[in-house]
Amino acid sequence: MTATRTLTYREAIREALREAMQRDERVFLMGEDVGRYGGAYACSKGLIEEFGEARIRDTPLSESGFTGAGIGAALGGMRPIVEIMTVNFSLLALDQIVNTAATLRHMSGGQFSVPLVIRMATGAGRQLAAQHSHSLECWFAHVPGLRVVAPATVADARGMLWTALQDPDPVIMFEHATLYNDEGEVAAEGQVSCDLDNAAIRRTGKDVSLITYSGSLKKTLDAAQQLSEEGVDCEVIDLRSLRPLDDATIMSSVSKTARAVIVDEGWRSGSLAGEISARIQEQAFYSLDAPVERVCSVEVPIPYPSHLEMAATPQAEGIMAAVRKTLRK
Amino acid sequence: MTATRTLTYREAIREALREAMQRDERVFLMGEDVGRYGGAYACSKGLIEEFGEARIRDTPLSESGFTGAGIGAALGGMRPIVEIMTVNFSLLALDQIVNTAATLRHMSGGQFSVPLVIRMATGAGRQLAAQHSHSLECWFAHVPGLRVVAPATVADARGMLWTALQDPDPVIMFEHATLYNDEGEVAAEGQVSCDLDNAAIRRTGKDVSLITYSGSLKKTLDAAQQLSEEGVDCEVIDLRSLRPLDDATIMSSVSKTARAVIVDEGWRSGSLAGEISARIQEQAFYSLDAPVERVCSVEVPIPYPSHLEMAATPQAEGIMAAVRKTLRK
Amino acid sequence: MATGTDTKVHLVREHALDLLKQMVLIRRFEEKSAELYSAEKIRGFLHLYIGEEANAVGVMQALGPDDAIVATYREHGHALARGLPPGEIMAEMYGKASGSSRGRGGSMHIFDARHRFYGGNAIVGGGLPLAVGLALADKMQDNNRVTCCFFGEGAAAEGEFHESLNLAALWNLPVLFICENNGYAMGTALERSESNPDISRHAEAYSIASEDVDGMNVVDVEAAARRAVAAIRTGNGPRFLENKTYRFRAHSMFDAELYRDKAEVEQWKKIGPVVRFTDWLVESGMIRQADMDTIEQEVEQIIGDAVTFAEQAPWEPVEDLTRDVMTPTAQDGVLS
Amino acid sequence: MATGTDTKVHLVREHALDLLKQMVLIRRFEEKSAELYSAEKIRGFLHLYIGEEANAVGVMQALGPDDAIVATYREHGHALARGLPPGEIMAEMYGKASGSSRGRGGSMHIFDARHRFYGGNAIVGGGLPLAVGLALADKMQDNNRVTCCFFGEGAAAEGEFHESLNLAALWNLPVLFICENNGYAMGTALERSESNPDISRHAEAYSIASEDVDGMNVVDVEAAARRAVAAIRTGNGPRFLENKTYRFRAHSMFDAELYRDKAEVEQWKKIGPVVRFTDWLVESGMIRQADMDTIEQEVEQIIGDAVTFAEQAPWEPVEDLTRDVMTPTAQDGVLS
Ligand SMILES: Cc1ncc(C[n+]2csc(CCOP(=O)(O)OP(=O)(O)O)c2C)c(N)n1
Ligand SMILES: Cc1ncc(C[n+]2csc(CCOP(=O)(O)OP(=O)(O)O)c2C)c(N)n1
Ligand SMILES: [Mg+2]
Ligand SMILES: [Mg+2]
Repeated sequence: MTATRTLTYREAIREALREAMQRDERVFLMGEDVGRYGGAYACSKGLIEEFGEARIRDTPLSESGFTGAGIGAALGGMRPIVEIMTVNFSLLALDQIVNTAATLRHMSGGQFSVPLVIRMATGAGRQLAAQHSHSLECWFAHVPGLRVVAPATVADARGMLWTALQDPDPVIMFEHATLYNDEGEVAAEGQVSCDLDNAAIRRTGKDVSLITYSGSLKKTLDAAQQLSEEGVDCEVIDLRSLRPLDDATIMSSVSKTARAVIVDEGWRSGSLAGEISARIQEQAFYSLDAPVERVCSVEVPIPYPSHLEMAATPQAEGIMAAVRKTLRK
Repeated sequence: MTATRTLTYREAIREALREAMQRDERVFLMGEDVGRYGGAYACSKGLIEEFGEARIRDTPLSESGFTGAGIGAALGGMRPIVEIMTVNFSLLALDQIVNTAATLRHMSGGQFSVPLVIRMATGAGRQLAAQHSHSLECWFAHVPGLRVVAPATVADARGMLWTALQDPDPVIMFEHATLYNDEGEVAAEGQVSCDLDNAAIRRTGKDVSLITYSGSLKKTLDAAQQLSEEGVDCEVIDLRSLRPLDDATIMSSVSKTARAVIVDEGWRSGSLAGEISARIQEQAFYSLDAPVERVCSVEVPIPYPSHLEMAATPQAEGIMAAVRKTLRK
Repeated sequence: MATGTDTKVHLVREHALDLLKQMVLIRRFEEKSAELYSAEKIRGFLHLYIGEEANAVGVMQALGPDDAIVATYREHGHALARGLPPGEIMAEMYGKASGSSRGRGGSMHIFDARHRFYGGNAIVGGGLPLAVGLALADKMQDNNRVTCCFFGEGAAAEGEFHESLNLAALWNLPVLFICENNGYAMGTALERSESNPDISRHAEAYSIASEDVDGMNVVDVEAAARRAVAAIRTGNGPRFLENKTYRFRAHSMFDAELYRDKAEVEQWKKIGPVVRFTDWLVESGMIRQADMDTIEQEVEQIIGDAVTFAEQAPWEPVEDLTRDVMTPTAQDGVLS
Repeated sequence: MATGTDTKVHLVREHALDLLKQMVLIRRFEEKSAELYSAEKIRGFLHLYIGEEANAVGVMQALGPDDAIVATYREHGHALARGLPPGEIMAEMYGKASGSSRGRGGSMHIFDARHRFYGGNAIVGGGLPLAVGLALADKMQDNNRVTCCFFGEGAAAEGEFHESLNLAALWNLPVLFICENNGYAMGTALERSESNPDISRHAEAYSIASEDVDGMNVVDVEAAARRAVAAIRTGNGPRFLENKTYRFRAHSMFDAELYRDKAEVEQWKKIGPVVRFTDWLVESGMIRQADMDTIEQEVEQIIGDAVTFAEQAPWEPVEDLTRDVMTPTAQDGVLS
């Protein structure tokens, strides 16, 4: 048993950033307001004082430009961490991410890799309305050449960055904006990196497999807890890596429970949940006792008022209802 | 029986453009090289002479700018047709499409609709390599507020544009670049528009339902033809509308055949095929005799050489293999 | 609202009082909004316009009811100056169904078709292409209308800014670009985001005539806007105004303001648009303290009514969650 | 390759012959490519550089082996001038495994790590941010290296162009921007895509020193490039060259050239970079017809060998389809 500490998700990200900067001088952070402002979500607060403005680099509002510059800097021998303030603004940088970062190695016949980490906040839940509440993880998870991760816990927020920086290819890291204030346990100093390859079973159970990631993990664990009081024993899987997906962990759970519910904040049509549902029935069809259920966001641009935003996005009640449905309860 | 004519897909698009311009003076075409050059795929060849440069409007290389201008012009009372040369370049316009066109009506509480049609060529098959061969229809089909169509036949190419122009909301129309030279029958003059709502059964059969769209329809019909010689009777569904999806047609076919294979040129992970597979098992789980199969593109940026490009994208052989698999043959 | 046909500012007492009252209305409305944010009546992001009032008020004088406005997430002031009902703006910030946008948009997405107010855009630079398109539609339909697009200096670094200026100039479109240069984009000072902080240089590179304006002086702003709008109406294409102004409050309610020191803020407050204009009017004898008191009373009344309206407005029922995603068409049994 | 340290052009006979030979090599290589395209040995898109040879050849003289190049889909000429093996370039266009990019990229995506040749980008404007990043890496690592970015005038309308110029100037990065202004973007003449066709005005708006260059004159190009590179190496940030040039052939093999008349093309051909330089060298007595014949023979030999190499090169086995999507890492049993 190693000693642990309690940090907020925000502190974990900041600690991970600081450590990466200290361990590898090729690492630098670049993005809008990461420096003087301290980061839109205060993740890099204080770092510019410690590392200077060359390595904690404030950029103009030029998402395509500085994301592309991150790709070029990676080619040039650096280990850039590009922070795109939120996934909503990444729409302005998709050309560079998809047409350049994801294709360069292949187009060059393996001559050039792009060791770049792109961090961005994602998701709804803060009443920021239609242009500031997207969950487009599924778009990125669709693209060969990219690796996509989503730390849902403070420990993963603390550990994933360093591992991502060791990856020779572009890694997109999604941080759900509702997680930053959450507290959690992390390993003591020194033990920092964690694998990016495997999904994590956050709760073991035998009746139904609940598969989720990022900001929806809390709600899913909450639902599982309430269901346990009804005598329903749920297993909760946190995907952690969205590309590639850890099929093995998913399938072994589903072949045990014979039932699955996928919880995904993305809009239902074309969601990552759809991909996972398809894979489950491709790989575990004959062990399924009920159709795989999906709990996703309603197909509406996220509305501003709290009651409508809550109704538009997955909540514990909806998850519980879906579980009962798979159990025909 | 109405009289028909034979046109190429390109001619059908051009005729539809011309007719729309003639019928409604609010309609205009805007995009890169649509005028003097005649369109990258020659779809608008000759139209600038007929309608002048104000209505056949050449734009600078500014995908985000002129797509946004199309949205504004739609708000201002026009009926713009924006041509983005190919889906590959639409990555530069996604902010305007997703953050503005798709959200405006909702964000304004229903005050402003965006009657805009955006046409773009899509797909691989012409040895244009990794940056010019994307099939990202699934991305657009994920976004509430958009309507997405993909004419796979000459008749649909001829008829869909006018219907799309009647739609009060943004319609994204995908034209697979390998279709432009294909010939097909269209209704005689006068009978032009066609619905955008329903999938079409291009071939009826009782053994397996093959579900596809756009450039993959040809290959799928080809596979179905060859399979029929083996005594396998396939039904082929052309989705036509990718958002919304016509679940009714899909499910009634699958509940008849009990087997489904989805053919989609998109990369497999996070493909539209995944969504359809998920829906089938959600809505027709108990009538399935075998797992739903997907034939998609291999997860690699599309390589330039023909033999590798062919291997990376769906072909008749692969479709036939998937069908046999669902039949355990 | 001024008809916008006149190209000169006639600073008669009535007009002076009107300008002053509009600026005070915005100032008090924003202060009340901050208060209601702390009270958790208003949620999400809230970007206050305090310190920049002269820009929206001055520019709107030059526009007529047929002209269009495109603004940003910092748009309450523009909405008020454009004449949108304060109660509906407040109800929008409450997220109520009686809000300007049925409460769907909130503070960042105030829209009003009756006033040709096209929002309320929360993507920096995102409104510029839209404005270009509105102007293109007017040009193609021979409407002699102007589309006025407000944005911050931070937007000048975005590609969409450049693509839009080029299109507007290339096609000779009736767009009035108003760069509200308040010196900072969140925490980033202009000198740290533009290799050449003189934004109007870019307008000139597109052959767009531009003018630098004292954005803290409502009369200067009105005069410059009237000149620009008059020029645009002659059909000679877009104009560009760079209004030097300052934001007295934090960028949003989440901003710790680590990037600027209080002294700088205090300096600017000394030349604040309200205090400066008031002093000047009083000194010039055009108004008296009593006039100020009347304005404050009237404004207090308006804002009080707005808050009451918002408080009493209904919530959109959850059953209506998916309304206004797509436009109802005839076959849905509703006319589009 | 020139070391790029010298800032003057020394037009001694050897250098003149070298410049001429490089331009002729590109010219003949492109002619052969067109031929092989008709023979369906080369597929997909093919964009020829014929008429623009002086630009790549002239600029490369100013660059050293440590400097980096970023080019577009019209990059065969740049690849040849940079010294990439012609056989590998040709094999790439054949799609063979011995091609510069293992045949994965084709004509539009020629890459070569040994020559710091970063492609081969088929997204107009897409290479500029990449070049900015390469230069940023050099600056952060104190490498005294230059990144040279070639692009067409059509790219100037793209937002990425503006964001990149601003970043390079703001951060004082060693980037040499070369705008190859051949007057057309596919079928769109510059006057129809830029409200102000003087592209260098934009560079100036970012406070980037720029120079207009006769892109049909290889000596002028070399001289301007040497001046610019020398300035960049002193650490004073980016430079911008606008090279006026012309494309003699269609945009690609699909282009019907409806947008320009033959007369215009013929006019430009009269001042073609090869014919003009040759005549001048002959008149000045620096070379003789015999030299030209030798060059043509050597070039024919080189191209012949390149085609043979490409013809004999192997195809990538289909089993290797998914290689080079992700980088093999230690745990894959391969060293990264
Ligand atoms: C494309 C985009 N990038 C980033 C943001 C986050 N953001 C919101 S406001 C803002 C600063 C904008 O500054 P400026 O344009 O000067 O307007 P101001 O807030 O000063 O009025 C930023 C970076 C955004 N909304 N959109
Ligand atoms: C972003 C983007 N939009 C459109 C295209 C299609 N396209 C390819 S080349 C080209 C013209 C580019 O002209 P220019 O930049 O002047 O370069 P040139 O071809 O003249 O060398 C266009 C429009 C593209 N490749 N990328
Ligand atoms: Mg600002
Ligand atoms: Mg050109």
